Formats: sequence, C-alpha cells, structure tokens
Amino acid sequence: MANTALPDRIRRDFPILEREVHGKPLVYLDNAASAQKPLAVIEGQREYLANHHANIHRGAHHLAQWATEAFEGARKKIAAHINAAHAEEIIFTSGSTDAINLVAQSWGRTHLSAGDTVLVTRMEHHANIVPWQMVCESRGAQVIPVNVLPDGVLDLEDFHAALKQYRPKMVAVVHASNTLGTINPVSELCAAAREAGAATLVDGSQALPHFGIDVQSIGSDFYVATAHKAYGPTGLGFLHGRKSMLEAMPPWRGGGEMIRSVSFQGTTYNDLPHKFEAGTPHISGGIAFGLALDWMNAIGMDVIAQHEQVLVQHAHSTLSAVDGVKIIGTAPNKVGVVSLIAEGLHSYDLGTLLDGQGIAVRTGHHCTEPLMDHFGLESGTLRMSFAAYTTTLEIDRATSALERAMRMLR
Amino acid sequence: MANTALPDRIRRDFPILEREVHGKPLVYLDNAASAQKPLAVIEGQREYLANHHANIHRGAHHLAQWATEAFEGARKKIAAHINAAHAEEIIFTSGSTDAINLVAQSWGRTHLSAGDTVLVTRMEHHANIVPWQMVCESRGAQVIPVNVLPDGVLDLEDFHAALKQYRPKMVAVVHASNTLGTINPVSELCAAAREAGAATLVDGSQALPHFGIDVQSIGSDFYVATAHKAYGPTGLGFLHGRKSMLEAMPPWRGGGEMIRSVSFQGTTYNDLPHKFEAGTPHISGGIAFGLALDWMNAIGMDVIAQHEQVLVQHAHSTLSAVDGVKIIGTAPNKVGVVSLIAEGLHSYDLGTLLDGQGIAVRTGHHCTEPLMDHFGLESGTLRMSFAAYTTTLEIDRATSALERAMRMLR
Amino acid sequence: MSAALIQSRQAEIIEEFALFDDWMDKYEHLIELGKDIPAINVARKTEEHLIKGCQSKVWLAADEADDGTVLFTADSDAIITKGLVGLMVRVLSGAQARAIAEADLHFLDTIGLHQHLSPTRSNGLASMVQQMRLYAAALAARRA
Amino acid sequence: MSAALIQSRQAEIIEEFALFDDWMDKYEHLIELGKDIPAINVARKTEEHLIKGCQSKVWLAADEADDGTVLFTADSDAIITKGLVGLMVRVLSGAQARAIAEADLHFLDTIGLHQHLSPTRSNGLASMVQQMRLYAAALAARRA
Ligand SMILES: Cc1ncc(COP(=O)(O)O)c(C=O)c1O
Ligand SMILES: Cc1ncc(COP(=O)(O)O)c(C=O)c1O
Repeated sequence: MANTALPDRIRRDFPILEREVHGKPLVYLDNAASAQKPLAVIEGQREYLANHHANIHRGAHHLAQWATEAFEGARKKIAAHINAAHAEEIIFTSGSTDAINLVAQSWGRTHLSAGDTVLVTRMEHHANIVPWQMVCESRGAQVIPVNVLPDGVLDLEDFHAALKQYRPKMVAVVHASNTLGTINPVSELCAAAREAGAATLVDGSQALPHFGIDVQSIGSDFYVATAHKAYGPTGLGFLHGRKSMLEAMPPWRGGGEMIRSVSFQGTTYNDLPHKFEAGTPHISGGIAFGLALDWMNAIGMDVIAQHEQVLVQHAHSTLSAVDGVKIIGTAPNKVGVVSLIAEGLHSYDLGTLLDGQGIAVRTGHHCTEPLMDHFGLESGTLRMSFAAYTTTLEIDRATSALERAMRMLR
Repeated sequence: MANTALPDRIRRDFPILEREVHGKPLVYLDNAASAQKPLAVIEGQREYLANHHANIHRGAHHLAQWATEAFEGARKKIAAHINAAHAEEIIFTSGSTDAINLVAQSWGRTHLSAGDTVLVTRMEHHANIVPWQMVCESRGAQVIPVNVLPDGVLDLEDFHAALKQYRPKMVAVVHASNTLGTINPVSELCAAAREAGAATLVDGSQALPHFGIDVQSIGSDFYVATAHKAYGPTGLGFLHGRKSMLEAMPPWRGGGEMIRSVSFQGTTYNDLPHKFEAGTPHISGGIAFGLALDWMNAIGMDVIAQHEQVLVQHAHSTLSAVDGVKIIGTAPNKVGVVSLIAEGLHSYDLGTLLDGQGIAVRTGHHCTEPLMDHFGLESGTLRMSFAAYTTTLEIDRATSALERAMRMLR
Repeated sequence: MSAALIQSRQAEIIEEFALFDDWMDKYEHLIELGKDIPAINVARKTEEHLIKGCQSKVWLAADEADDGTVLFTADSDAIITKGLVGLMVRVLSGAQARAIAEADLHFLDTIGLHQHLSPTRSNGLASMVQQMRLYAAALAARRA
Repeated sequence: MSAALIQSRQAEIIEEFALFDDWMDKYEHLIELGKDIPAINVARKTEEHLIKGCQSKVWLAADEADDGTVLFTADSDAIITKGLVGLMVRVLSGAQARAIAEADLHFLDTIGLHQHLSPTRSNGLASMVQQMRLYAAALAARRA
C-alpha cells in the first residue's frame, strides 16, 4: 500500500524525473552514485544563499548569527538522525572519503605502528581501502581483507578468524555495499572487534539513504556518510566519532576555526567539533543536508526501506528471468542496489545502449576493484540502484531496455 | 564614472542587499568573511541540481556526461581566469584552508626535514600558519615570520634578510591581507624566494574577488583561493600548482577517483588533477563557481578593482575624520578592506551597536591573531570590507552608525 | 522561595525593557545597566576567574553567604557584555545555589536579547551562565 | 591530398549516419561497423598496444607504408567501442602521417556521437585518437 503509493506521492518533489534523455523519458537508476535532490533541499539552499548568507562563528552581526544557528542546527539534526550521544560528536567533512581520511590520518598516525594491521573487507569501496593503505604504508602497517562469499554475504567465519589471527588495531567495514547491496551485521562486527581490542569504523555511505541508523546501538567508534547519496547537496558529509576518541585525537587540518589561540610561540586547539573543522565549512550544504534529513524523516525511514525492499524483490525476479543475466549479490539483507552481468557481453556496451533508451545506470567496477577481481568480473557489472522515488514500472522499463540491448549485441 | 555606476548596475543581482536587519536596511560590509552571491550563481546551482545532477567521471550515461563536462568546464574557467598553463594544474578543494593543508601535507612531508624552515609573514591568516606549524612540528622544522611595518606594509628588508638567514624550503605569503587589505608584491617575493631555492605558495583568498590574477606572471609554485569570498558557493576552493611540482608530489587523500587501480597487493594513482581529488567532489559548487567567474569577468576585474579603490579612498578619508578612530593598515596598495579601532573602546561593543543599526561588520582578530599581537590590539579591530556592489553611501551610513555607537559608549 | 525570587527579578527586567521597542534604545539601557554591575574585586581578575573562548573578556566570582545563597561579582572589558553580565548577576545573585542551578532563564528571550545567549556568540555570555550554574551546582552538592 | 582524403571519408560517414535519427539505430549501425574493423594482429594485443585508463579496453597498432602513409589496426573488448574505433581507423588509416597529426575531426560531432570523444568518457576513444595523432606525429617527425 504505502509502498506503491510512495513514488506517486514524492516524485513531484524531483523535477529532474520529468525530463527526457535522448528523446526518451529519463529512468534514473544511478542512485547509489548520487541521489537526486527534492525541491525542499534545492529551494532551501537557494533561499539561504539568496537571503541569509554570511560566514559563520565569531560573527557578531545578525546574518552571521542566523547562519551559525542554521548550520549548528543541521549538526543537531544529523546527531538526532543517527542517535549520536552528543551533537559535538558530528564533524562536518566534504564527504565520506574526506571523513575516512580524517580518521585514517588523525587516529591512524597516532595508533598504528610497524606490524599493526587494519582489517577491512573485500567488498569495501576504494574510499575505505586506499586511506588505510596510505597510512599503513607510512607506518609499516598492513591492510588485511576479509573474504566475501559467492552470494555477496560477508564471510563471518573468516572475519572472526582474521580478528583472532591478526589482532587488528582497526576494523573498517562498509554498512551496505554500493556494488552488491549487502547489508553487513555491523553491530555484531563492532562488538566482536571491540572484544578483540580493535577500534571500529563503519562506512554508512549506502546506509544513510536507505534505512534508519543508530550509532549507539551499532556501537561503532567512527561512522561516516556522505550527503549527496542521501538526497542532500554535493560537497558535504560527516564523521561521527565517539566523543572520548575524538577528544584524544590530534587535529588533521589546520586553519581558522579549529584553533583556540595562534602564535608563533605555539598554537592551541579548539574543542570538539571545531578542532576538526578547519576553515569556512560548506555552510549552505550543511543547512541543505539538514533539510534532506527532514525530508527523509517526514516520509519515515521505515517507509523508504520497505518500499526499496519491494523494488529489490521485483528487480531480482524480473531481471533473473532474462536469459543470460546473472545477478551479482543476492544476500538476504540488501539495500536497493542490483548488480548484474550478461553472459559474454561487456557491461560498457550494455550501459551505453541503456543510456540510448533513457535509462541511467552505472557500469564498471563501482570503485570496488578488489571485489571485481575477487569475483573475476573483468568488465565490472551493470548496476541499477534505487531510491524512494523509484517505481517498479521503471525497473520493468529498464529490464525491457536491457533485453533489447542484449539482442542488439548478439 | 563606471565606478559610481557599478553598484547601480549590479545590486539587483543580489536579493539579500534589499533586506532589513533589526528593522533597518542591511548594509553588508563583511565581504572579506564571505561575499554575497549573484543570482546567476544561485540560480545556476539551483538549475543544475533540479535538472542535471549526476555523479561525475566514469559514468556512461547522459546526465553523468553532462555533469562531468560542466564540472570540467569550470576547471577550465578557473585555469583561464588565473592564466594557468594547464587546466590539470587546477585541483578542486573544499576551500583555501583545505588547499594549503594539501600542500603542507603532501609537499611538506616529502620536502621538510629537521632543521628546515618555512617562511611566512606576520600578516598571514591562520590558514597559512597552522598547517605549516603542524607539518613542521611533525618534521622537526620551524615556521619563521617576516615582520610587518606599522602601516601594514610587509617589511621587505626583513623578508630578504630572512631568506638569506634561514634559507627556507618554502615561502608562503598572503597575496592580500584579510585584516589590513595590504597587497603584497608577490611576483617580487616569489622571484626572490625562487632565487634563494625556496618553493612558494601564495594565499590568494582575498585577491581573487578584488583584482585579476596571473599565476604565470606571479611565478608562484602554488596558488590557493576559496570560492565563497569571490561571489561563489560555499564548500569549494582550488589549488593551482605548477604541473611539475604536483606531478612529483604524493597524493594526500585516498579514495575513489584518485586511483588508477586498487588491489590489496598495491594501488596505483591517477594522473593530475584526479590524483589529488579523492571522492565525489562538490559538483554543483564547482559549476556554480564557474558562473561566479563568468559574472566577475562580464563586469571586468579592472572595473571591480577601480571601484573598490574609490571605496577604500572614501572610507579612509571619511573614517579617519572621526575623532578617536584609527585606521589599521594604510598601505598604498590595498584591496577593499578597512580595519579600525576606536580609542578606548572594545571592538565587540562597536560591532554590536553597528549590527543594531543594520550594519554588518566583523570584529575581533579575523583569524590573524599573530598580527593583532604584533600591533598590540587586544580587542582586535572592527573591519569593514567591500565588494563590487558596495556603495560610498553605505560607507557613509556605516560611518554615521559608528559615530553614534561611539557616542553611546562614552 | 529562591526560585520565586529569580522569577520576580526576571519579570522586573522584562517590564523595564518593555519600554523600548527600538533596538538601539535597548542597548542604550544595557550600557547604563553595565555601570551598576556588582564589580568583582580587582585582585580576583585573574586567569582563574576568566571565562574563556570569547572575543570580550568576562570575569566572574561566586561567594557563598552563610544562609546558602550565592553572591556573584563580575566584570567585562566590553561595555555591552558588561550590561548583559549585569542582568544575569541581578537575576541570580543572592538566590539559593540549587535554585540557580535549576533556574529557568527566559528573560533574555522575552526582551529580544536572546541571541546574545547563543553559544556561537563570541561575547561569552553562554559560557558565563553555564559557569554560574556550575558554581551553584557545586555549592549545592557540597551542602547536600 | 591526404587531408582531402580524410575530409571525404568523414563526409561519407556523415552521409551514412544521416539515415538514422534515432539514437538506437545509430548504435545498431555502429555495432555493424565494429565487425569490419581492420583487426590488430592477435600477437600484438599486448600491454604495449593497450590504451590505458578506460572501462573498455582498446588495442591499437600503427604501421608505416613505404609511401609514408600510416596503417592502423585495432580492436576493443566492447562492441560499441569497437564500432567507434572502427570509424576512427576508417577515417585516418592510409593517410599521410602529417595529415593524421593535424586532422580536423568533426564527424563524430556531426553524427551526434561527439560525447564519446570526451576525455571524461570511459571508453577510451579520446585517448585512442590522441595516441593515433602521437604515432603519426612521431612518424612525421622522423621523416622530416
Ligand atoms: C587571507 C585568507 N586566507 C585563507 C582564508 C581561509 O579561507 P577558507 O576559510 O574559505 O578556507 C581566508 C578566509 O577566511 C583568508 O581571508
Ligand atoms: C560505500 C561507499 N563508501 C564511500 C563512498 C565515497 O563517498 P564520497 O565519494 O561521497 O566521498 C561511496 C560513494 O561513492 C560509497 O558507495
């Protein structure tokens, strides 16, 4: 009920969904790369820039005060949305990638030494691999990947064995895979990691748009996400960190805002969250992201999650009925992401021919090359990814378009 | 002529300038903190988000292609605007602060060793001090400040003496001071630095909005600026780096985009500019910043500079005529920034009473604490800063408001 | 009883400020009020009594009377901040520690000066109020 | 003379594609064209002849004839890319090195496939064209 009704109700919030591409109505199934933004977000950002903008913090004038309160209000909204214990545990960053680099550099440089290990999984996005490789290389430490089973489920046995064998200092795992859709049991993983003495980071980039998040019940030390995949603006993301962890960490970037006092004799740093927020932040982006959270919460994360479950089931059954199509990633717990290959065909060809029919999908390795190598998928996959506004009809149209493309290529 | 006509012509592009604050018409003189944005920028960002958004690079579909070309087009506009030799010398960052940190960490960690020095000036913004302090501390190197003369001009004698005495590895100077307005002779400084074997970074945050920039004639190795002070969006800035320097530098942030290939055996990095752009960039911000440059160039940087010269002259003569007011920073070459103190009065009180009259100024140390200490200004200064849309009438109103505030406080 | 005292003092201030609907008149009054602030002893204007992290400096001292009430003295180097500090002292000084710790302070809101209490404001008033409550809570705890 | 050859071949392709106004029909034709590509010798499908940094792989070899013309052979693992590569080879192969290096390639624009030439496109066509020009320029320089 609510499920099929959801897109009807909200599609009018997204003008782009009305447009055509190559003379065909757009079917936007590239939401895992970036979601479209509701008018509330676009207009909210516009309104802020047109009538309220000023630089924030330390400004004694009215506009500066207003902007500061709006921006800090957005921080509180994020904290509430993910059930953080304190608003100052939320650090604004320019995205998930920036947030993971912050932890890898600030925490990593102080906690990793020669011989140490960082445990990740083979399904991580490059953003949760390369920053660890970089800091590990500089410290003489090592990144160890946990195995992924053929159906796209994390190999829990291997996870627990690796915890035992390597005694990692950090366990960094993706909450939901952007390529497979797999939702990992992060509470369980964090508990086991903590038990084994490791710090934990959860990459929630693909979780935030799809279901409710509770960092206290997950029990992660660090949790990151990016706004543009969750109906928010580009250039913004956040790091949630356990207060005691963040307080003990050195700053990463230096500059204005993050200092208490600067002199050539010695500089002292500000309190949380400012210590980690050097320079003028993305003010309009922060405020607009707050509006994106409001928009999602007005619908209800459960309603969104339910709707996307219907979409995934529908896509699985429709697509796997197409001769020669194989779905990559069939974990029982998935977000709205469906990767596939078509036997003997290059995913780039398929993507191009879908584009010619107005269907926007992504093809290739989706910034998860190690996963592609693991599954032996040389030309990557074709990925359809869904949002609250996606309809089963769109999936049907994408499926027909795929069939046509396959016919043309054979 | 053109000078007095400029605001008349462009003020309609800025809806915020029509608003009231505390029931008084807003007089916005806090442009050095952040400029207001013309409708072309606000609407351009809105239009992009409403009808064209997709994640960029590696996308085979039409929207992704369109967005990529728009974003890369903005990179070319920046390159053309500052006369960079190659578009790939422009690295998008989240602001000036981020750009300086990138250089301090990537270049600094590979080039600074124990005993080395980085030369800065006493008029630097914290963003061009703290990142150097942080990397110097980690390398056993030292930050050395060059003296500033009482009128706010850089002490060139001290500069040359310091070059000789310390043989710095890096000379990092502000192009125009955000507190004093002083424009430094950066071509001369860069030439001397290069002569002495030092690399150079110029902080152009307060230059970009006010006059034309030519990085090739400046001869800097690195040049940074931030969009939000130059009529552009928040959350965006850039680093210009000489190609040979950037190519020789290791990446700073790891993640998507910046890699050529990722595996647990070893990761290889992408070419410029991508090597330094990990993660999804601020796509709408980049595109909107391109529009801000278009807007400035349609007016002409010379026209803007001339207009602001008139404003500075006017402000100097009007404000210094007020009994008890002292202008801090009277260099012959200035951008539209006028700092002042009123004898015996706290700048915070003055700022508050100006705000009560609708006048937005900034008070305090303006993220230049070492400069405030140097001049012995305990409560900082009151700073009026101008933009292309500022009028002499606004300066007159601010002056009357200041006189009233001073009367009230005495 | 102390809570009632705090309430009635707030009501008094609200009434006083109701006379001004112009922003600048309010500030004029605030500047006047700053002059009557129960001044902190000069010898106590030390680091220890300084409220940190603000553009204007605020010094604050708390003393306990025999009857368990708390007496505040304060100062600031900025005149408007001094007026605001003066208002706070006027409302809270002489009340019982527990009442101070738990006081519902709405008067700044009502008189339209609420923004000065924002933690993002650089006058340090928010930090000062927090400090007043902390002093009071500590004293109340010691008595309990 | 070679420049004229390149021009006339482009004109031919433009005429050919003028028949299709539907996007998918163009691709259909492109797929057909890919089948006629002058195939690179399998033994030469090595790292050395691979155009890097693309989602689809492109191999390209250049050989110089005695008369100074350049012959291209190529292949791709993606069919559409192969069609595009085929078009490029058809336009440039057999022309004089200098003419290739300086060729004004407008046909992809005109037939509405310009976006495939974008350096941001991950099929590697832009890199391939650059490589063709580089080969040609190197050969022309050697002869000069
Ligand atoms: C001279 C100067 N440098 C650097 C900065 C930092 O810019 P941002 O805060 O946008 O990174 C500023 C602005 O505050 C500035 O005025
Ligand atoms: C699982 C995952 N982690 C991290 C990222 C990186 O996010 P961003 O590029 O916004 O920093 C992405 C998105 O590409 C992702 O899907």
